[in-house]
Amino acid sequence: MIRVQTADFDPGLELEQLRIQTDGQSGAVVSFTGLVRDLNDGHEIRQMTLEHYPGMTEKALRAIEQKAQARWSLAGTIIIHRVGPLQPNDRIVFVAAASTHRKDAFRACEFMIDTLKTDAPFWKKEATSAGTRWLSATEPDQPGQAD
Amino acid sequence: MIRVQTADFDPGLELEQLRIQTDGQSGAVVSFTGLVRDLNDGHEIRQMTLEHYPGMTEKALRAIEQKAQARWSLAGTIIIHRVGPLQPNDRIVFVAAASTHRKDAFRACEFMIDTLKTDAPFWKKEATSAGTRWLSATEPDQPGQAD
Amino acid sequence: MVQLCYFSSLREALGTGDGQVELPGEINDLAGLTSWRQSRNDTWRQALADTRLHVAINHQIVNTNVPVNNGDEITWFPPVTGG
Amino acid sequence: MVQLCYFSSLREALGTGDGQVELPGEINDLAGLTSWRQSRNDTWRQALADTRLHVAINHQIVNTNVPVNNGDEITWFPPVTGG
Repeated sequence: MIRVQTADFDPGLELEQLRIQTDGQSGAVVSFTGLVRDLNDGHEIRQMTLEHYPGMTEKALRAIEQKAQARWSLAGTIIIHRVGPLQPNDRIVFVAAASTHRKDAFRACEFMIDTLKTDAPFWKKEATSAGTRWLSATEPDQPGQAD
Repeated sequence: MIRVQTADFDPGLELEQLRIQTDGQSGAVVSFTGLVRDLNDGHEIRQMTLEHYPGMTEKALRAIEQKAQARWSLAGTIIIHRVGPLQPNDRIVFVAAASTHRKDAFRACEFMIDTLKTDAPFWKKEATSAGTRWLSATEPDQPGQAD
Repeated sequence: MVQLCYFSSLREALGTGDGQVELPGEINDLAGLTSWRQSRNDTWRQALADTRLHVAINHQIVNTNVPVNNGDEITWFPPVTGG
Repeated sequence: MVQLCYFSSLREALGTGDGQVELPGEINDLAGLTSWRQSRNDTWRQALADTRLHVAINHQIVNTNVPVNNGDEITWFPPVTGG
């Protein structure tokens, strides 16, 4: 299941859906939640705006889910990414994988967030006390994001 | 934070506590939820009973948390383990780690659940249509648990 | 007609988008299309010359010069930074 | 007095627990303590002879013969299977 939305999401609700959906067949559920960090190079982050490419972004997320499902034995997967303006400590992204074996769930969850960060068309614009700028993918430690 | 309890827990609530507690300093939260599986060797699991060693179990969980915190840069960790009778698809265990960098959160979360499974004094007793038995740690694929 | 889109810092650098445009008859591939947009002015010439840009045609990233056809959606964007 | 505990399948195999017991004067280490409990009957002899068992003294796993003292809590249990 993939979703791109401006609204916040509830990780507990998503994990519960995955648990109900996999009803007794999965022993392991691993989740990753990405939050907006409050500092970048000593500048306080006031706002983080997420832009996406409607249509292509959803396709990219579905492709990531399908790759994970092809590579590991998974009972269910979730990818949710928010767009629009976000504040420090807000949830940005949620990725989860359910599996019989926990190694599969860990590997798949990490693969999905790693791949999302390189393959899915999202862009971050950061507003700090030093001004506003689009983040660059070439920065080794991308600020304001869970790297 | 560690807890051993008979009551169910709410992964969403735990993740939210971790988010509030780390207030803008963490970009990444990784969680593992272990569920009771419904089948073992073709036998339907009716009930899974968890026993622990009060006092020593809590110490073991605190030691696991401290090892993880010494090894990775973590803003917060959670280990919750249930005891008593459980049904298929019930939550057994919850482990979470918050960090600035997602690699740390993934490594720490996986380390904590791996170590819990070898070091923390919990024992599982399984009731199936074939009878009741204590699970053995020597079974490569321990039934009813998220291995 | 083709649909031309620009995202993120590139869109801001261009100052404006493009939307639906009529392809001139002599333009039938990506290289030609890019040169044509660059010919608008120096801002466009410079912005679209950035070799880090990605191009997607109908939501598929393309890494070589490929034909463009009426009805295509062609999009330029900088490296992604989501997650 | 020492506190003796048995967990999981071991406790069920023994059929009963132990609780607080008075240490005989000649028993001052784990090996002596174990032999003393094994001397109760064949069930105890056999159950405590299982080399896979772990022993904890005051919540610390011990892997060698160590002294036991009044006030200690000594616990035998099979390999753990939680999580």
